[in-house]
Amino acid sequence: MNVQIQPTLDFEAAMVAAVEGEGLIVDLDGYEGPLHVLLDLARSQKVDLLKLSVTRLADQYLAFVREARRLHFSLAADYLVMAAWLAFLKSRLLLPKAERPTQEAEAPEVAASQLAFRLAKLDAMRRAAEALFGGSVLRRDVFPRGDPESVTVVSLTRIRGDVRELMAAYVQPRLRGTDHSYRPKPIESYRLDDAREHLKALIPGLTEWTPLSVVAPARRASGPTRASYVASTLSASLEMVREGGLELRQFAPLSEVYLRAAGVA
Amino acid sequence: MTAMNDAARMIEALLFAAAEPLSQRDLSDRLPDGVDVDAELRALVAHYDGRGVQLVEVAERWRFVTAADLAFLMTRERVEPKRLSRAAHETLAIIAYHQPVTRAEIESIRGVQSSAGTLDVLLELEFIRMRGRRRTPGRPVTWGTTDHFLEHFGLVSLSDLPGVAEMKASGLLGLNLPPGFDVPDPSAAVVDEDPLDPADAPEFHLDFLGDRETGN
Amino acid sequence: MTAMNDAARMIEALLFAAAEPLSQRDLSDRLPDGVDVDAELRALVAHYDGRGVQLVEVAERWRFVTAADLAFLMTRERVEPKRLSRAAHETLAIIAYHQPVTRAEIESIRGVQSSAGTLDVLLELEFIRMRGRRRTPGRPVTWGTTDHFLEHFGLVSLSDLPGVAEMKASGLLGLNLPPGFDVPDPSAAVVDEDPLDPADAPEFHLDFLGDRETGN
Repeated sequence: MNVQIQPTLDFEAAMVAAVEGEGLIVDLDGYEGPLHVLLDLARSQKVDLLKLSVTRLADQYLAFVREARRLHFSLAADYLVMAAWLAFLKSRLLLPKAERPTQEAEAPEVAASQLAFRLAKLDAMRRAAEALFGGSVLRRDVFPRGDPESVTVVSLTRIRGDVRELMAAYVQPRLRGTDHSYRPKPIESYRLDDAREHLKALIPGLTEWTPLSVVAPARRASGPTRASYVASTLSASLEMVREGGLELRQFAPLSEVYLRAAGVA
Repeated sequence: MTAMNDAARMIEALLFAAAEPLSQRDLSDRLPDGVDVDAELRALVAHYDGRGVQLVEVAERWRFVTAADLAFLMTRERVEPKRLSRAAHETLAIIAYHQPVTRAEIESIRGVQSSAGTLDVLLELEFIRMRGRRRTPGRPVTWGTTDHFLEHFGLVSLSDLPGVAEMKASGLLGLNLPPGFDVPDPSAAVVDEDPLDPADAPEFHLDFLGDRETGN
Repeated sequence: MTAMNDAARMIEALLFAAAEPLSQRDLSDRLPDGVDVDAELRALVAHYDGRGVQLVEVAERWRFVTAADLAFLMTRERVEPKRLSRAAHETLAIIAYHQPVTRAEIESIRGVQSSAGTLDVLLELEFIRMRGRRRTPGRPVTWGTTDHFLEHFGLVSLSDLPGVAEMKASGLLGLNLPPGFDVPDPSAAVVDEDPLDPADAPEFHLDFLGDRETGN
């Protein structure tokens, strides 16, 4: 195994790089995805995000991904896809322009400004969130009346208009209806007592080894299943073996069970 | 603007936000040192004298109360419900999805008899309306939603109501749906309905009450 | 003593007694006919300016709250807010500034797939709600903020969101690169994109009045 991917060594290497001021501190856990990494990198350029150098950003990101990959061998695919796209975009931005714009791909400058736009937008949203949570938040910065009058005056004009609640209100009765109509039939089984009575009556005639399937009562038009007849008869027979009235034998697992009255020579 | 010193502002805010009346001791514990709580309270009482809110002392504790002569304002009963009851919510949802739908159909979907009050509440809120009459024996009245309903729920049209896919995506429906479970498209064309004719309107109350008695 | 007319006293008392913000309609429903509620509210705002308690408008309703600079006193009343993840912060901001917005659009702005939990947390806090469906293939559900959101963050309406006018003017709130967007290289080829259709643009003020959320 390559010694380089040992965590301690990597940690040292990262520290050295950081101290030398050339390394990136790569902490993937701090980022949700490639766009968030790009935004942080773009902010470090300290220019209007819309006028940002995409080629420089691409270099920074590729360096980040290289480092991240060294530390986290299983770097998420979306980071790598973004790296590949940026490398491609950078190469196209650096290439001399074609005489006529080709149709198959959008102009690299447009792709670059799209990226700048997305970063500016994400940045704006992050700042907006900060502004929102930095404003007058109820019960953190401003406080309502702590002890409203016992006869509270409540707003008349507020009724929830929430589609999700409406949906939930629709689903509940629909599913409730189906619950009501589901009535599983209780399974009828051959009672052990009945099986015992049945066997008792048969024992005097069981002078030869007789298969269980023959001894068990036949199924009727309604009532217990055949499996229930066989199972209950077997259970009852085991009990009667214990009591000494019956003998059982089976030649192999899962093969037919034979019954015979006890004491037959 | 009424000029006010910091200590008075603090006392005003503390008394306003407190969940129970505060004593002078409570106040001075929460205020910076050196505040003459007693003097500030007197000044505040004077400030609020004659206003809609009064600062009063009860059992050596201080609190704001509304002026006694305005008590009549506070006793006003509320007419409209703030939150729809579960029955009303379900009925509204069923009408929205199944419209035009008769009262008997609503009841059969809900599995319980609707009280006349439920439809009344929805009518009063202008969420539902009579749409027409079903072409079946008895010609029962059919119900549908109003434009106000759409507006209120932020829907552009009835076809914007979320369907089965969204119900599943939001976790409201499990994956093993009962056989035959479907959600109707309320924007689909309707065939078996007659428009309301003007003569229907006065009968409305009759239909409504009659429905209740014959509902099963 | 501050001389005060009856209407102002009543409004002051009603707002003081109320457990939640009251709209102008709530107030005028409870007041004698002919009261200029708007003018009285402005006068009250001015009266309370600089005091420990302030009259503010949130979600187009009125409430008294303590002055923000006195928050340090309210140690007992403070409710420690639930720590929201950065993902939740960003998602809430995106929904607030772009509503109505679909989940796919939120994801495309953030560049990552949202975990279902993020929307759930915001729903549970009653900051967001489903608004309807986008008229695009698949008719995805759209999200918007609630009145409770406005109340929580002390905003009068969505147009009061910090920086919203500037963002809108600079095209930052569109979902696509705005036409005429500053492309770094002026010699670049023609933008391969349709201009924004007005129907595509997020509709900020759409149906705000219809939304009557219950704040708790």
